[in-house]
Amino acid sequence: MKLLMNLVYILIFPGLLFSSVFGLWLAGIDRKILARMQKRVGPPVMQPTYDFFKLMGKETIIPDNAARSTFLLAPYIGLASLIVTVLFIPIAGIQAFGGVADIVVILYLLTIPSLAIMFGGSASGSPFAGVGVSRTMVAIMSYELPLILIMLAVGRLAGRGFDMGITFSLEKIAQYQAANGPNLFCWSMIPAAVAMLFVIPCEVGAQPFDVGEAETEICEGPLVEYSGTPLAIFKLSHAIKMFVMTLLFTALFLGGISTGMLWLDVVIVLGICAVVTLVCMTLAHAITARLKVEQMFRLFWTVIAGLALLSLILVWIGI
Amino acid sequence: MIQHFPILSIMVLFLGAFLVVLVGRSRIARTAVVSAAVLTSFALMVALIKPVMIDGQIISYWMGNWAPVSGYAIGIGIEVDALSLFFGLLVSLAVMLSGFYSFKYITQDDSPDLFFTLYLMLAGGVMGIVLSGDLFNIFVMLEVMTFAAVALTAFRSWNPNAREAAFKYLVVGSLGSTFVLLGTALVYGQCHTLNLAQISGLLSVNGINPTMTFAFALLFTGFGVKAFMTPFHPIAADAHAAAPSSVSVLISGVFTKTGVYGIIRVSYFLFKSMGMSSMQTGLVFIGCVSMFVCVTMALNQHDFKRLLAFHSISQIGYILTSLGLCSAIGIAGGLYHAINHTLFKGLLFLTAGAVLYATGTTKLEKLGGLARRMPQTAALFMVGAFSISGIPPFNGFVSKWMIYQAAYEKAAETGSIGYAFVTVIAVVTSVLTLASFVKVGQSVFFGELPVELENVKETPLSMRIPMWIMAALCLLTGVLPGLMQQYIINPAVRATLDYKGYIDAMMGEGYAAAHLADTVPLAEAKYTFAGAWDPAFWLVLFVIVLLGVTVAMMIGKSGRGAATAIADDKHDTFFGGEKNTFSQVGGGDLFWGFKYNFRRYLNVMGNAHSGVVNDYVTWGVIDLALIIVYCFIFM
Amino acid sequence: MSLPFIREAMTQLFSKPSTEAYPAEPKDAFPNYRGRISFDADKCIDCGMCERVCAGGAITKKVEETPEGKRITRMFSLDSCTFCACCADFCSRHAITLTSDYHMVARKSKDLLTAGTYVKKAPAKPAAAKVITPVRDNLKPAVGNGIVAQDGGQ
Amino acid sequence: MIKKLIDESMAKSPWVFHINAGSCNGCDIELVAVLTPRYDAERLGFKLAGTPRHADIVVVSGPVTAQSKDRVLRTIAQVPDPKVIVTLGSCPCSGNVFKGSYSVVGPLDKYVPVDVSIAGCAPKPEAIIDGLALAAQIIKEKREKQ
Repeated sequence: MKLLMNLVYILIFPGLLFSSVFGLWLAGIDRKILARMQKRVGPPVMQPTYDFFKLMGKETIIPDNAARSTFLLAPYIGLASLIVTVLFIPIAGIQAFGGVADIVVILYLLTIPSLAIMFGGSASGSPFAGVGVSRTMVAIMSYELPLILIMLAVGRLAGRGFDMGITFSLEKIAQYQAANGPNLFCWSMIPAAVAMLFVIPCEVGAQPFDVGEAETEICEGPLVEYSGTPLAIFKLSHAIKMFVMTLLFTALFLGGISTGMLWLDVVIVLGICAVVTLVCMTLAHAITARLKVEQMFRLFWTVIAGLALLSLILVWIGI
Repeated sequence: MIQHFPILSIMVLFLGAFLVVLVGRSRIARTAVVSAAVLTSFALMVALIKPVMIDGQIISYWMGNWAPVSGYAIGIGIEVDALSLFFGLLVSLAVMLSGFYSFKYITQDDSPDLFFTLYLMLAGGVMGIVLSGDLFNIFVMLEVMTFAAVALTAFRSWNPNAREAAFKYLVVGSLGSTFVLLGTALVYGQCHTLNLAQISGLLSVNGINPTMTFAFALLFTGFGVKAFMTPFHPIAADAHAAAPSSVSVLISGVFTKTGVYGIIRVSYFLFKSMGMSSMQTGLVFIGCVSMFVCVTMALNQHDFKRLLAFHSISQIGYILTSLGLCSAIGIAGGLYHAINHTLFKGLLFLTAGAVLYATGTTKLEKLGGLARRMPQTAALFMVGAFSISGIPPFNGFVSKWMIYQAAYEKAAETGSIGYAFVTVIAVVTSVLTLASFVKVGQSVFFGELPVELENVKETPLSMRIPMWIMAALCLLTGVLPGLMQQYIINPAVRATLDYKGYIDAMMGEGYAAAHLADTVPLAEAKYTFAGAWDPAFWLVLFVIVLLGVTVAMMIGKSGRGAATAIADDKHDTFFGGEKNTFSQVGGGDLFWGFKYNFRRYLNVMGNAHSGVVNDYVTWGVIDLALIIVYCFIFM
Repeated sequence: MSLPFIREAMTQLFSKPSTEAYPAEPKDAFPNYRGRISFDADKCIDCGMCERVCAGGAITKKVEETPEGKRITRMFSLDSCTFCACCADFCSRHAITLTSDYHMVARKSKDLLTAGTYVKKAPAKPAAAKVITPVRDNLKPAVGNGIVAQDGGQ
Repeated sequence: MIKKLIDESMAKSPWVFHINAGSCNGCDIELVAVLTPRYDAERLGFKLAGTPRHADIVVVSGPVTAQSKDRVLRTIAQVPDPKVIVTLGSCPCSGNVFKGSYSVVGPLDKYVPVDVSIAGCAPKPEAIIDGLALAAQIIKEKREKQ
């Protein structure tokens, strides 16, 4: 029975099917609202789904310079680890794979999709992909420092609540927020939330920080040699990563909202995810241009890490 | 009968060394002798697991049966408790696998029989350090190990770098050995004995007087040199780059562990100084500095093996940090990381050796696209790269997870935010490690194949078998942490923390009780590890990947079938429309954003690693002076 | 720090997009847009000015002899026309006009060809074929056939 | 069922890759104008792709000059099937006013089967939208033929 529940979790609800459908829908909303902000009609909300199925129908060309097996296998490993990450984040109480230390697991599971893109790109043997790999790696390096600071701050806040020092488990964080209000509203966590809003587009690779896959400069970076199904899987994992990161934001800062029915909670959480996407990714995409690589790195390691550090210190002092 | 196993496992290796000199000319005889010696040593260690680890029995063996007379230990004692056996297993495993690897690897060089003599001397020395219960015996084995390693570093004497690296290693290595010798002399003057158990008993009775603080500083720094702590790490980089790869496996995988073993024995068991929080912060500080400095240096390297060398020191920084935390989970994390490090670092050095064997160079600029000619070596490299950067299915992840949790629990427990920064530095270092292995992956195995490497062949089978064994072990220790801890890590942690059994086994019953009545154990020996890692979890990942691949194959049509079809435009790399001329992005021109922001820091560090041996020695002496002053202030 | 364009983005989000729903409602070009060429065949007198003046060499002529005169087909291949309307200006008979139809999308190249054919009858020959004696051999002053004016004989 | 869904979505998300074979940039800025808010081709699913590997529709503008010929042909060869080639403006169809010059090597359909040609010396954005919509339909036909 437990295995059956796990399979349902994996394949249906928070797992493969639901997160791809909702991820693609979220990407559609993102592109539509972005267009509306530029006073144009914009594509139908189903557009990313059409893109996905169109790419499935295209021919997959494997260039001669490519290391064949890594080139073909990379997208699936990226997708698999993204799905596993979704299982770790509690959506309104439903958590497929709880554990004592979810945050560290999520931190590392989030690097695998970008690692899959990088190894896939470098396996394709194209010079554009080489530059794309280097830039994607600098993007990972830049958002990792603020992300760990934010997670330590939230872990410390929730841990102090349960007087066990710290906690890395998202379940406890959700219980803490259910007990005394979402984290976002206690003001020592405001800087961490703002820092997280910057980390999300950088991790997903959305416009202001998509130095890795800049289609104008280095022709889609690591994805330059991909076509057909592997490219479809990469675009799908890009959409799901949007969903995962916003879900992580809600779990860390807006968790513990529990109305009566379970499905109402789920709808509320998904609504919050959509709003967070609009705020941090679509708005940022509409009003700013792409940063240079070292500007982005300096911005993240000074301003954003400073914000997260501020909230860590505040939590540590006990506010 | 089993108390003869430890001394046998050391003697077999030395015996093998001498036999190889006699019979080494013919290849078959040499291979037989070496594999026999190495296999028996490993088998003896495995045979000891049952009694020592599971039943908790501690084996003590007096050389020449000179048992202690009226409470004073005269003879040399060989003592094996869970901690020594843990390191013994680690050492003999690495020696065995690296030995099998070097049978074929060394045929490219001249006089392989001399190589194996030195190799077995080195292996015997290392086993001696780990198993002996006598302080001076540890020093003797230390000397045997260092000189064998220096000779092996200079094995390829036609290469000027090798000679220079060996000279530097000799100078700084003997500097460390003199520190250990001075410390031993002082301890002997104070306690009139060289047996570890008795010293620990006497020290805890008469307390720590200034000479003992001085002795502690000397011993600590001496073993620090062997573990290539921060100020001593440049020599390791030169030694690894120049030594044959199977020896670099031993230098990075095994020597550094003897240094760590020495530090554990000295600070936890002999002087019991880890109880004081000042000592803990000192070790954690050294660990963090060496962690961050070496990883940023590694990002700048242009040579595959030098990069790996800097990484092995940064991983040692991880181990030292977690040992410095002095909590049960900290020590467990450190020891777990030690065994993981030996496995994945060994694997990475063997892949570097395979690349050197196949192409003749390890310069990152000259290599590229090797994955198409050497697919298995590329796969092995990726297993190693994923494990060292802590990617979940592999073993690096579990031990790093334990270290983060230990650091952050320590922060919460002591309430000082400093330890929270330790976790942050550890995570940032792990990302920088990932970055440098993406750099190596891109510039050596992926990207475009230069024309001169066109007819590179896959590494021979006899070299690939040990690599596959190590890769399998990397995965196993990553997926089954519960098993690993229960049988190997926890006994070692218990042995580190309450050592009364060790003293009783050595000096007879009741000795420990009489001497150690007042000391409180440093930390309780049980800990709740953060959620066992249930293997059902990997069923999840495997099902999804399988599902994804089948769906894709069903719908998508895959492109070119045979890889050997004629190169036409369709399958040429997109080069902006041009014919794809050779343009490999790799080596120095990666991570421009990071290097630009850190340029001042990297320039300073670049100049500091000047390569001049007197700079390194001055650093070493300054570092010793600092540690002595630190110990006198806080001890 | 000033967030650039955030006000415009917000206001535009809630205002009507300025996209023209082109495929739905047709949109005709502005008044004298130089679009597809229309050729009124019977006005053409085959003077050839348009061919000579066309920069892109888009105008070609095909002539076939027929009993009642030359059947001339003048072809305007739009895919090599720059729509500069010089042919329309130089055509003395205003046979060529450029309409404002800009939907010039074709799957096969022959769709982009505007052609017009007409028969150019030879000019009406005078009633009787009169033999004109060459002036050279009858040196009499030519009087009376209406050619020499009153002042003849200077 | 999935096969029908894929055929259906072939026409709904055609990605465009633009090659400039020596054009005077009149047609290039018209093509980019199609993506501006006023004409907004994205509502029909069009998106400029960065590399030929991601493209379905290849839009070629400019008379194929000698220098650019083999580069254009190589890039077109690198586009995965089912692909559609669209000539934008009169130049690629016939060489327009540059016909006969020493450096123009003639219309595109001498080398590559052209599916849709949009005439106009700088065709109107609406005409380009028509052409691209027609090209999207052709992709669907090619996909069904496979």
